[in-house]
Amino acid sequence: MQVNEYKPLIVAFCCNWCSYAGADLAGNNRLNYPADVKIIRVPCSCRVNPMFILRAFQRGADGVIICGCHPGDCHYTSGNYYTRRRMALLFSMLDYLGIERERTRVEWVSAAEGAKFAATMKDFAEKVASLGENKRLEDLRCKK
Amino acid sequence: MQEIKREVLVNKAKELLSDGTVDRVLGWKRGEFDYDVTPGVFRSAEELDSGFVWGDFCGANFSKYLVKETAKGEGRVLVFLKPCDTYSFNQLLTEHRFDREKVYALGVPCNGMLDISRIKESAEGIVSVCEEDGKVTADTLYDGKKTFDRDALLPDRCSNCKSKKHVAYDELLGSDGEVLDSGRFDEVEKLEKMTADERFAFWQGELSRCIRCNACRDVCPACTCEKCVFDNPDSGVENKAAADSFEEKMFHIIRAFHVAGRCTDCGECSRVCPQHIPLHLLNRKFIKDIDEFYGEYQAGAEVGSRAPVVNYTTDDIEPSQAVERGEQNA
Amino acid sequence: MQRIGVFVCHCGTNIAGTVDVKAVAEALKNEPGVVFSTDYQYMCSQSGQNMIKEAVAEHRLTGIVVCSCSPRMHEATFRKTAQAAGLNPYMVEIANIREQCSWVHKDMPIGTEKAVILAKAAVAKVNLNAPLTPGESPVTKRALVIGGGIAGIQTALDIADAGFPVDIVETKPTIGGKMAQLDKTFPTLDCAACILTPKMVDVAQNEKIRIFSYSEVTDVKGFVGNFDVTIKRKARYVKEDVCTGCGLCTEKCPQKNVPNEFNLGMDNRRAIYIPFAQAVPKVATIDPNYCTMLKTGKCGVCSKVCTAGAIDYSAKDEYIEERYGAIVAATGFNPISMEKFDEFAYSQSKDVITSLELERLMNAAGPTGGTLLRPSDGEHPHTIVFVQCVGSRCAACEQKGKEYCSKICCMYTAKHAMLIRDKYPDTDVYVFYIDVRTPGKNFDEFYRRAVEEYGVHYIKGMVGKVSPEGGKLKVQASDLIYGKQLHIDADLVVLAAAIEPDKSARGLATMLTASMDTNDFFTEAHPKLRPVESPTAGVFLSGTCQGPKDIPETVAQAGAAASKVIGLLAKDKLLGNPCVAHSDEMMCNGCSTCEKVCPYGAITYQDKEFRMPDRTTKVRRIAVVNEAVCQGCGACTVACMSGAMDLRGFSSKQIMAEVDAICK
Amino acid sequence: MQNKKSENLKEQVLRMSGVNPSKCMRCGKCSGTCPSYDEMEYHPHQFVYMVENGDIETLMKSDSVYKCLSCFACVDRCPRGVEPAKLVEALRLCVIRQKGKNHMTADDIPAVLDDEMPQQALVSAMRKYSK
Amino acid sequence: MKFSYYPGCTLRTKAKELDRWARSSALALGAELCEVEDWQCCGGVYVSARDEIATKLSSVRALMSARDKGQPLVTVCSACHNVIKQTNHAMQTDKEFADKVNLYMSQDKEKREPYHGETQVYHYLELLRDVIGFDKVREAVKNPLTGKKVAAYYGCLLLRPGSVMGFDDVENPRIMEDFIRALGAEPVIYPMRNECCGGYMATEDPALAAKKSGAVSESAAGHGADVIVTACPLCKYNLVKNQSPVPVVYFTELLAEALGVKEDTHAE
Repeated sequence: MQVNEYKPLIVAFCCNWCSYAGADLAGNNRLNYPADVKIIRVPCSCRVNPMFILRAFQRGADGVIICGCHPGDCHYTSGNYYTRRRMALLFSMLDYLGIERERTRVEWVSAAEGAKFAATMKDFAEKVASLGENKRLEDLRCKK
Repeated sequence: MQEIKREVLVNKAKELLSDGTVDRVLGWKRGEFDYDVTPGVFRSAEELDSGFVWGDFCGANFSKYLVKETAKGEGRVLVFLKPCDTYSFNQLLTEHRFDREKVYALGVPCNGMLDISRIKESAEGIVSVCEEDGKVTADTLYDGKKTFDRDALLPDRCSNCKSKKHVAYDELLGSDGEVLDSGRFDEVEKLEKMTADERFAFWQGELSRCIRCNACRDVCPACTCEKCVFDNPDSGVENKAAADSFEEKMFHIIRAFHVAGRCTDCGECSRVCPQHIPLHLLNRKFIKDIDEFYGEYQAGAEVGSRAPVVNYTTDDIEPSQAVERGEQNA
Repeated sequence: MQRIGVFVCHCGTNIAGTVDVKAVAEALKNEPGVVFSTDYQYMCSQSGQNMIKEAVAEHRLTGIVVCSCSPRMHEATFRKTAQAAGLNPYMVEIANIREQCSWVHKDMPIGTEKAVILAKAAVAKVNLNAPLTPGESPVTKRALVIGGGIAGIQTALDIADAGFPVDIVETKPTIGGKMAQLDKTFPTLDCAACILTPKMVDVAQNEKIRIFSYSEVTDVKGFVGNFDVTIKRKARYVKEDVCTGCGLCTEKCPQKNVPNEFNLGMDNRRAIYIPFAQAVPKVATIDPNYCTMLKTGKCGVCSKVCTAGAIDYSAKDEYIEERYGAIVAATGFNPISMEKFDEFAYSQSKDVITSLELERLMNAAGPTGGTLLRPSDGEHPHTIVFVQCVGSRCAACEQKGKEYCSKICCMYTAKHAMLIRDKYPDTDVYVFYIDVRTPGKNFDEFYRRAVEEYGVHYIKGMVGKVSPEGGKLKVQASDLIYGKQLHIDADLVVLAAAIEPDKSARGLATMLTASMDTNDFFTEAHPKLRPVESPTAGVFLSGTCQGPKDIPETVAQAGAAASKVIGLLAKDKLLGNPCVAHSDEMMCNGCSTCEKVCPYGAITYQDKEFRMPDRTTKVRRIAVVNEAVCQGCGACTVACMSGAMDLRGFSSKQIMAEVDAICK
Repeated sequence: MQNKKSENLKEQVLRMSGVNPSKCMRCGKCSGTCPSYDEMEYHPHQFVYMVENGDIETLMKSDSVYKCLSCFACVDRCPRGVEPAKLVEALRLCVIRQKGKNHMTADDIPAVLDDEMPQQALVSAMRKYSK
Repeated sequence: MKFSYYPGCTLRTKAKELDRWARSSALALGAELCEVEDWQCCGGVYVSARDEIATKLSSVRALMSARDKGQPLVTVCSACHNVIKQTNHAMQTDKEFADKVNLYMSQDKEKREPYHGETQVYHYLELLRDVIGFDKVREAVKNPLTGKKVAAYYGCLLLRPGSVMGFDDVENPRIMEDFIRALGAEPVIYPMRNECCGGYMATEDPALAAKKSGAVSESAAGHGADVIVTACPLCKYNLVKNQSPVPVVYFTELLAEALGVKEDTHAE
């Protein structure tokens, strides 16, 4: 009998200066994390438009994580502060609409934190996997 | 019944037209029925006499019309602003959407506008609506005369009015009120206290009725973009016909996010929705979160203020805490 | 429609070991826009690059996707290749299938599947790429060096030598830093002052160098080529240009009991002071925490004795603003506090000292005039115990010390032991070590000399406890080779305290938007290939602020940082990053929201006349991005609700295409 | 088979103690600290090293396991967070938990007792030396 | 304010002075110590092995009954404090251990909520420092011990393991010295104050215990102490037994003397 193990699809937006470099460091140190995580490079976490996140969900992503420099360490001084506000509001809104809150996350990962990057992705992928497929955003307008 | 009489407004408008202060008047114009009032431009005393309306169905917020109207010519436009309209007026000024010099703003007090759909629920074929001593009487073709408590006919935005105070005007007719301590977040809180499943079911029920007529967007004083992303083929989220269901689902979230920190909570979106979706509950969620996370902020309270979404402090709440806080509410 | 070539790199077995590279190349052939797809052993090699160039010509490619290592490694390489092949360099995208795929996944099918998806995302992006041309910006030909120790001094001298003006900002009243406090230097035993002070004088006399001593950087704005820096000049209550440095005031000042920080508090100075004889600038400074005049308004002795009239009690902090093309961080180090290691009784006995304190005790200008005497009773110590690695190499879970090796302690301890045995042969010197680390030219020879010629007792083991009893320091330690616990009655115990970055570095890093590691050392742009550059363009690193190092290494790095600065300042114009924001004027509302989030002030507004379809004209306010100032973070693109603002190279459509490709 | 047994013993000691001996950097500070050093055949740093090498039985045969004062000075002073005292404790338990291997029994008490000795001493000793 | 109080077995027998003056002094300072009903001996030492469950149940019972009363738990004896504090920490941090303990506890006749380390454990000295405050103690002193040179002997149990006990800086503690100052006496700082007295080695190897305790008392005497204070009956025993050159008393005796509660009882 074939068991089709459910694999979540996770989109990770990583800022070029800290988190993308942190992901590279995880690679340099050969720190494993699930292959379900696919990284998209952005110059700064503040480049991430809520539309990108919703788009990812709509196209079948099960989780979206945004990684940026630690607050105070943004390469552009303040970009991640805006990310923090925008995402706090957006995630709170998604929660308000009844979307599972574990599907979205913001994590601050510096260029030196390869281990944190790998651990974060592992943890996030596990949490998202435990939720199963993302149906709610898909179904929000389709009452069955 | 409104505190101030139609004649006062008409006379003031005539006076300003005749002394050349303004060359046109943006006001409420008579439609087919008593309750059918639309925004209109009046250029003469005659037009005012015949078409100008002031009463319980003059809910329309004219701020947004100023964007287009002021661009039409050099002369000044007279505009009537109810207290809640003045917030939108200021917000649009903050965003440089029209030239303040081209506007003469008359503040008018407001006792709350009626929601005709509440009368229509129990009365068909309304011919006329009149009011006396807090009672509203509708004369109908099929159900005869029907009488209602005025308070019961107020939409949520009026029963939970956030302010009777005008924050912008050149001249004030009648008396000014105060910023009120309204229970406008009660509904939001009720939703927050539900389980995630209940919230999902609630919003699925509401949003599935949306027919994407765009009325909410078209009336919204914060939606004044030269070109809306939903109309822009290059935006990636454009849609006319729902070939792809994405835009349909995301339209309201994105719209609410786009107006977050700019929405004055005027309630026009819910007023015009033909499907009666409580869209203001989306906007109010953002307003409530902004107030709680970053300190109280009222868009449009003053010109030039910096909205919390385009601001920050170094010790802001983390997104994970923002949703956890929701948990405590539940 | 683009004509895209896909090039999949094996990177030896680095990628090919976990990713079926041929399958990836094959899978990409059918992607929209792809007209050519291949794989190769080492794409970054000369022949790999030639392969790309040939493919561009043969298949008339308009875009290139390289599936290889991180773009942080070779994006620049492949952009140059594209340019050489006649393409716009920005028509290249990298799919990172090494660091973010083959190296983190073990299973070949899984790795291959992910690599294909990453490659498809890159193809989707290239399909929407447009040729970009970087803008230009001018370079302010002046450098700022923050920190006036040997690192800062050497960097400034080298930059000035190339003809560029340099400013040094130093928080202390004099430049010189830690090296000025050292007695001798290993492994040659030169006198530190003898080799440092001539350099200090060179700095003072160099017309290209300005010294802002007793000053701090309080704000940095701008970017490479044009940093706008605010420098706070703390009130020193002495007019720098008037004071002759005669030192009379420092002898007459009645406030005599001020701990002398130059001698690490082991003796006292006056409230008005010159830190040491060779200070540069040689100017007195009033310590406002101790000056009776400043505190109570009664005294004024220094003013009375100053014939030059340099004293100014009413001085205030001053702020100056200056523009620089490049900034060098040279903020240095400090020994860590011994507070959490009181098993060594540092707080309980004056005779337990740190190695830096020992330097002062052995220095002719130190509190004892160069004779090694016990701080407690001024007696000559006969038994001296050195404890290595105090606070270095500690596990993070202990939350006491530092995880790293402080690098310099083994050598300076050998130096101390040797000098003591040389000068006082009647002294027994014990060194408790975990490992003796001597990688460096003539280092191990030096250490061996200490053992073999000078008879220093090196004991493999660690001190467990130091107990001050009866005027002695009872040292309990293990000798792991002998297999004994030792009890030594010592007269002096010297702790090799770990070193840590200066506390000011953290705040400075934030101002410079330069990144730091978990220990607050500045991070380099590449640990091997760009060791003196910060990842932030125009910010360079000199000395121990980047990591523990000794004097020769510091000087070498200082010179390297200077050469990088010179390379930058030699340019008249800088090519900017073309991935900057731009606003579509047809869609812009002129609402000023984007301006509010721009950290660089790169957005301005103008009223522009538009011709309407009905031939009328309409004036609208629109945003204009100064492309030379924009750094391309993208904050404005999300703040803009109309979508008028977009980012070149990372446009909304491009990112959404990547999202779509990944989520397909 | 011998190897299997010592591997099991090592596994057991590590699990009971919660100590990871591979964190040790061989500085010897534990042995520099230990107040019972001179009484011990094997010293704290050797406990760590020998456990890491799986030489458990040698340690179990040694009287050293009874000499530790449980003063925890080695635990607090170890720069690497290794906690040698917990290893010694685990080894002692491995010994006394065997049948008939109590190091001290009630019969031993009268011989060591004096009038002033507090209960605490006896209770502690019994807990440390018997099951 | 009321506190649950765990005296421990030695305080009922050989160390009555430690207990008695603790209670009466606390009362004088406005803290009521309510003895935990049916407390059982803590076992004297904490066995650090993670699979050692049964020997820690008595501590958990005391912690539970304080929790059920909603009171912090106060200890005086160093050994009891060490065992109870370490047990509490294990209940907080080692889930597997806590689950096993709670499984055992569910067999008790009296049914109680599972325990996860909710109780705040204070040593009597911590109570003085953190709850009552040494300033209050200083105000309450009637007979300041002026001129008396007092050497605080911490031993191991109050301090270590430092990360669990959180009592004070392990290598350079000051709580007892601050206590001594509050009583008007002069603390003597000496290096052996946090070294082991030999502890239970008094039974196994009395010679070793003699060596260790001798080093402590000599160090204190060498630094000019008139008297040594301790919180541990076993420390006191070892020091006295091995010919301490200076007298050894419990810190509560000194406290009672300074507060004047000793005279009051004599007067009775």
